[in-house]
Amino acid sequence: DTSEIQEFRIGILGGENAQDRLNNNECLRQKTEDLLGVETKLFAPADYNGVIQGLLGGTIDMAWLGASGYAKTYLSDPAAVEPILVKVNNDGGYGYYSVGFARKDSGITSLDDMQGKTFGFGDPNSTSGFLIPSIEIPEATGATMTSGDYFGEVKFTGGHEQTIVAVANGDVDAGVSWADGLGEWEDGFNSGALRRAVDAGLVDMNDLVQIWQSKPIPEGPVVLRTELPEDVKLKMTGLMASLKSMDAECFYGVAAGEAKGFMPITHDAYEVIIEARKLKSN
Amino acid sequence: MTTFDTTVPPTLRKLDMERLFIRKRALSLALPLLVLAYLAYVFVAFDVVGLAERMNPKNARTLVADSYSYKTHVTRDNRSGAVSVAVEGERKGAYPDGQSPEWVTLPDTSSQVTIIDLEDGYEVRFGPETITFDIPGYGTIRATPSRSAGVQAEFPVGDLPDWINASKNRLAVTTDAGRLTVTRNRAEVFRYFAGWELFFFTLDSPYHGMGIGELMTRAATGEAGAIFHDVWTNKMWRHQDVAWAIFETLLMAFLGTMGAGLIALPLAFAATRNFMPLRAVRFATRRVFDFVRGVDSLIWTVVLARAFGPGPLTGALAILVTDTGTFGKIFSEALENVDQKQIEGVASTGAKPAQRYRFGVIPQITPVLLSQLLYFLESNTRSATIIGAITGGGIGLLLTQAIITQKDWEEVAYYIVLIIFMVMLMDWLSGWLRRRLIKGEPGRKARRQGAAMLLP
Amino acid sequence: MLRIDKLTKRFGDKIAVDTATLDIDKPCMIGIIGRSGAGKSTLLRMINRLGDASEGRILFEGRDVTQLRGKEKRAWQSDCAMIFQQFNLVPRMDVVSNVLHGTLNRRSTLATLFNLYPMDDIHRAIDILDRLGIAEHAAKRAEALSGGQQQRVAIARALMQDPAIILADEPIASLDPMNAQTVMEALRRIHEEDGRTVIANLHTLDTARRYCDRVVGMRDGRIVFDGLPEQLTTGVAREIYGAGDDFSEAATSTEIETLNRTKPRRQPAVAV
Amino acid sequence: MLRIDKLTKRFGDKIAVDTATLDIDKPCMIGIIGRSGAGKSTLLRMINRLGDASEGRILFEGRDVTQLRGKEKRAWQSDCAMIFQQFNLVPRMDVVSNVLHGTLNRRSTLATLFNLYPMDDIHRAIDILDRLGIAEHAAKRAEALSGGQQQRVAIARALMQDPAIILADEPIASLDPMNAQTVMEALRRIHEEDGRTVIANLHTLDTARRYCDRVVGMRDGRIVFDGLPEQLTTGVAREIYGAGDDFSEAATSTEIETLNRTKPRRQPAVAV
Amino acid sequence: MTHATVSARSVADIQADYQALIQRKRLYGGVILAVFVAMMAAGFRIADDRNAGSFWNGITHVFDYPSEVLSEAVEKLSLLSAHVVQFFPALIETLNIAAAATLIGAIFGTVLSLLATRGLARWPALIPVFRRLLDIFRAIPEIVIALVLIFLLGGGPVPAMIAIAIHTAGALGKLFSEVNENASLKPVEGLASVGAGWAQRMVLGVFPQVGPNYVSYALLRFEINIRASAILGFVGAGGIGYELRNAMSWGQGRYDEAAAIFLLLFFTIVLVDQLSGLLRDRLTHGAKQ
Ligand SMILES: Nc1ncnc2c1ncn2[C@@H]1O[C@H](COP(=O)(O)OP(=O)(O)OP(=O)(O)O)[C@@H](O)[C@H]1O
Ligand SMILES: Nc1ncnc2c1ncn2[C@@H]1O[C@H](COP(=O)(O)OP(=O)(O)OP(=O)(O)O)[C@@H](O)[C@H]1O
Ligand SMILES: [Mg+2]
Ligand SMILES: [Mg+2]
Ligand SMILES: O=P([O-])([O-])[O-]
Repeated sequence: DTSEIQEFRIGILGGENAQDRLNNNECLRQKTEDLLGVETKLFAPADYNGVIQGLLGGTIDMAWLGASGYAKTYLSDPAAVEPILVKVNNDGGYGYYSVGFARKDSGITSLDDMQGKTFGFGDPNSTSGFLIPSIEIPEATGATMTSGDYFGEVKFTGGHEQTIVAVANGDVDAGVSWADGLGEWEDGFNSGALRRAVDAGLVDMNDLVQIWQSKPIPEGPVVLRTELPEDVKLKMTGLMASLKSMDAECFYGVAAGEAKGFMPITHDAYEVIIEARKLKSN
Repeated sequence: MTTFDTTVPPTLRKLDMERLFIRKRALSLALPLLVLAYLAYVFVAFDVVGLAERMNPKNARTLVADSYSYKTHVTRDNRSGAVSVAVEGERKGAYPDGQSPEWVTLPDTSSQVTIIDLEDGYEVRFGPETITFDIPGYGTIRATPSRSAGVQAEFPVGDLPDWINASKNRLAVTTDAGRLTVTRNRAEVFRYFAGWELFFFTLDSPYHGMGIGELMTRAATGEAGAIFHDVWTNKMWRHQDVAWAIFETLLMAFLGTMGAGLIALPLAFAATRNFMPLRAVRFATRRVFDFVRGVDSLIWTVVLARAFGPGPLTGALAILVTDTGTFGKIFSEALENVDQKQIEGVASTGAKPAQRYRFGVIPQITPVLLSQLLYFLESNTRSATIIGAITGGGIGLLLTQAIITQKDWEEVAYYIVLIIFMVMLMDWLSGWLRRRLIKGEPGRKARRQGAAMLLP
Repeated sequence: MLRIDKLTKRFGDKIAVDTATLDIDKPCMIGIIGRSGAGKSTLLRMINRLGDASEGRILFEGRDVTQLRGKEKRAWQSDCAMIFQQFNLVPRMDVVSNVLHGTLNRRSTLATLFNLYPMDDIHRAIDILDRLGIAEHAAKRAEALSGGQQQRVAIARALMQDPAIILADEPIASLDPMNAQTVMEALRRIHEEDGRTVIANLHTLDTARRYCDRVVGMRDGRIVFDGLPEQLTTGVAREIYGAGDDFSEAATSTEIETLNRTKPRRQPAVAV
Repeated sequence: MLRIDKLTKRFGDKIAVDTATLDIDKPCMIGIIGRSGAGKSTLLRMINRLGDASEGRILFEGRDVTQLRGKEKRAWQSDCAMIFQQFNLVPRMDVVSNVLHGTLNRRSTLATLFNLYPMDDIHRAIDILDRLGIAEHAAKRAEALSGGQQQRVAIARALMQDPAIILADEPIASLDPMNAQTVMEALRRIHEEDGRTVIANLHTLDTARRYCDRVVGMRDGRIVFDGLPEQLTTGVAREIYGAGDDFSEAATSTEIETLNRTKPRRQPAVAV
Repeated sequence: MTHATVSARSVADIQADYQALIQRKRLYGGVILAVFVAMMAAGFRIADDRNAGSFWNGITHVFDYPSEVLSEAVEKLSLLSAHVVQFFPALIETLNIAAAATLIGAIFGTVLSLLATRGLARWPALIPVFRRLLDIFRAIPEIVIALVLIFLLGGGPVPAMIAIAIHTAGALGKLFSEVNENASLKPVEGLASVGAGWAQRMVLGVFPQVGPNYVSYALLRFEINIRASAILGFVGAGGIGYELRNAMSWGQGRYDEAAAIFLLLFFTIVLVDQLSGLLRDRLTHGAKQ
């Protein structure tokens, strides 16, 4: 019974303007409140870690994590959360890509040109902004990501947006961010951080070139705190799964763009990412 | 002049002074040189030259221009041919279907062309196939997007000026009157206007575009609530959320500072030589103060976020923990400086220990206590802004997110102005309270000595 | 009434008061004289129990005061008021509150912590202030008063305690002659009108002679003289002060009459 | 040489100096007397251009000094040294540096900021200090000196300026009689030996009479007397000081002889 | 005891007046206390309510995070020294940011404070302007300037340095101008009388008086700025804060790094704090003599 919980707290990952995130998810909050009959709140911490800590500490009940973020939660406390759903794209897949890019006028066109240059990651807990490229790029270059080994310097810019600006400013010579891999380069793809930057007039894709692309990365799961009462979990799973059919506009906001909907997923889908993450720890 | 003669002859004395002055010169030259040398080292270590090269004047222009202006997007979806107009290109700033500002003429039954008048002779036309841009003094640019062939652009004869950026799939033209981007999928015009558009009412509000006079009349006739509601829930500027954010920031500062003061006061006694005879306790208390102070509120925020989750309480607790250390140190220093005479005077009447503290000690340290509390209240308003940016919430989170996502510089400007006002207001308030509460305060001199050295 | 019996006080090696013995059988006004470091303050502080005696006893009406602890010790302190050279008031509190501190021992701790004194006490405090001629300053902060006025506030606090004995440790040493006279006269009047015993440490011979019924001389911690003011000859004074033949009473005088004889000179401004 | 022409200074409503006119045609030593608030300091400060005149002119060798601005004003100040009652030295700096400040106007700003004074200047500073009998203190901090010595450092600084005029605003008011005499003698000697004009505000009649060639009396901002010391009768003094018949010169005297007649009294400790 | 200043008011009047006064005081005191308690209680409730976790649930878990970090750090104790060496350059960068910012801020603060002090100002009419300028410098949190500058200049130490320097100039400027106000004007006037220029009056007349206080405040500011510089690292300004955030953010698996960085930073702060405390003590002590 829901009488066990007094409120329901939804965490939203960083990356977009906090207020926009809250606005986009307001309809979900309303629906949850109606469904569960308890006060529902949205929390939008500044970075990925904020939401993850909330899930671990039991102060956040539901969130849509990235794959690496989920892996971190799982590794810290396997019993803390359970994945329930994943966003499925219009084409039926649930992947996206990490895309490496540089300024066109830098003359860099591929990773080969990056020797001795500065390379930028985003958030350490990002799958596309750090985890996957930090594994796949060494495979391509045959060297580690340690500063001075192949790249002159490797830094974290803090997030997808910061990476794009850092590349555009010449602060780093190349960086990685995420994209759905659909649509045109000059538009910054159909969705993703590059597209947002283009829409905001921050960068002109004519000035950038793609230098690398990862294999598909599994979209992160929507997770619920394990300790939630069963019926709350059921209700919330149902709500999220039927969100698109119930309210397409709300779904657009929650899923940050067009997609087919939220489909069930299990922990197994992320074993690879978890292994990858373990590899990156000391 | 009957001073006794000394045996030292003047020449010797002059030699002495010469030596003294050579030393003084060396000293007074050495210090500035040292500073200069250090700054030069830092200049090199921080690669200031490289930085100056990398500095992006375009960003500076964007930032400055954006902070006092907004842009209206006119967008054509090249696949469907649909044209939409939106302030800042955001959904919440979108003109309802079929409506547009007067400088945009939407296609209708008679013509298939969207005419965008950028004034001064600049004009963009979205035709059914081709997009044209008339630029006075340059000519007309024609661009035809197609899925197969990219964007085919024709320019007036001559070299391409640097404000045109054209490639196979994309054309971007930037002029003072406005900006045009054409890709295979979309054609988009940005036109800039000064001011913070939709600051009070969004387009969907019935009060949008109304003059002050009319608003006043309406407010007077019972619509004040509705008007306020429309401003308060403005989707574009979100005044309600901003007000809450400011309040949360102040709340963090207030709870944290006052809570720290309340906790630190009794603990401070345990850290003083004159009130705590046990050396070990004294030592331990002081180290605890040093520790919580040394860790800094920001790290406490991260640590406490696990237990308390994101939100203002976590921020307040982080401030509380750090400042307990700071206040503990300040208060214990103040306590060590108390005048023993007053305590003795009270004790000589047969007062009980609690009374001795109350009348012998507390009146002496209240000025230090209050003025430090109020100083920190102001400085913690600033800390709360930063803490909020990490997990807490409040105006700091709004600000950092707005900056990091680099979209709405006018919002950034708005938040910055609000923050500055908020801090200056707290500064003024704490100064006012200090003057009111600590009447006859012994003045700056006392504040400067001893404990008061820890001003933020 | 008050018997001090072989009272001794040591600070490490230093003997500040050395087997002092004194017997006071009826209320009187006693002046203790002696040069700086003679042990006068230490003696009074032991009587008030601000400092513990190393040896010896203080008996008040047969009860050994030196043995009191906690509540009883505080009750004794409230019975035996102390006035200090530097007034030892709480400067930031108003005059009446300072006087009311004299009742702290009798009133409930909690109430006093919140400054809640009975109205009767407040009225009595103002009556006492009036008696000392400073009622008009009742609402001022103590620090706003002149030295002489502050000392009278301290006396008022002492009177508020309604004590059997008033100890005064150089009550006029920080005061100018005019104020010194007012304060000494107040103490004398209190002794005469209320019949309280007053024991005052005094720096100067003539003050002691003028106001006291009995004079005690201390030197190096020992009581070397105990008698009537008239018995205090220049020879005796020389012995108390350990001075040579050049000793002149005027040097220790603060009496106005003495002073008026010399013309005050313009004080030079202090060089910065 | 120096002509002060209808010089007036207003502070708001208050007229501090009222159409003062004075003509000095040859180097001499002038004493200005008058009671407190008469406008003596204000007058000197206007001459040195530390304060601007409200009306009137100061002409030095035909040039209007009141109109000077910036560099020229500072050049004039360097030509017309000023000595203050409170010495106005930099207390934490050594004596020689203080004296060298007299050259600030002539030397480059940057050099002086880094203590780069020419060695010649340093030598000259010590010569001047020697002449004033305080060369032995050359390396001490100014604040470590006694008042009289500090004032002589101030005079040394003035001499270092090599000025045509020395203004002295109550140079001995902060000094004890012994030091006052030394300082006044130094000023007199400078006037006599170097032929510099010295204008000194003085508090006391006898000092003015004793050291000055000419005495100017001010009252309420106006110059009410201008004549030889001998003309300064008690009647005139009464008028200047606006005093009644009980006016006695001794009251303003700082001469040692006068003072020795009264015995200094022990100063009472300051009440805390 | 015939006192010359006995006023016409009777004791009864004085008692009545005082009674009224004390009642007013009790009322005010009670109201202020009640308001304060109410504000604290209401504030706590609102904060608790708007927080994700509640205070009473969280208080039992306060040590969860530290123990997680500690246990991993202890487990990988052998790596600690290597980490310390690895992150030492970042610490130096943080210290450099703080030191350079303090220096630059102090220089600007000094000039601004002189310009904003009555009696010393070069242009007395502009005093209010410089005072407001100081207020504004002080009011802008470092993070605001830093983030904007990171946008303009890219990440790295310089934006942080400039941001901290601006705030430092404001904060020190205000403190310095308070010191200046207490400085004696006599030496300044003395120098003015010899025809010294403004710079000479300030450097030779004012600095010797205010020097020790200035240095003392600047040292204090340096302590504060080390923290500020570490914090700005958190938002992308480089230095030890950047390393700490990355390690803490990654979480389990790199908590040993986080612990090492934390220790490095903590001991530096304590060390500088103690050293500057000693130095300041000596300075103010020396100044008193
Ligand atoms: N707390 C203390 N610790 C050590 N020695 C003390 C202490 N208090 C007093 N003494 C010493 O005891 C001796 C007597 O001091 P006491 O203050 O009683 O003298 P006094 O007669 O009151 O002198 P004064 O006129 O200076 O007040 C002095 O030598 C003093 O140095
Ligand atoms: N800065 C000022 N602002 C307002 N009034 C002033 C100022 N300086 C001086 N006065 C007034 O001008 C009058 C003359 O002052 P001045 O200092 O020149 O007198 P003085 O003869 O030097 O007196 P003293 O012997 O006290 O130094 C006095 O009434 C004084 O109050
Ligand atoms: Mg004593
Ligand atoms: Mg004067
Ligand atoms: O984890 P990401 O969503 O940033 O790839």
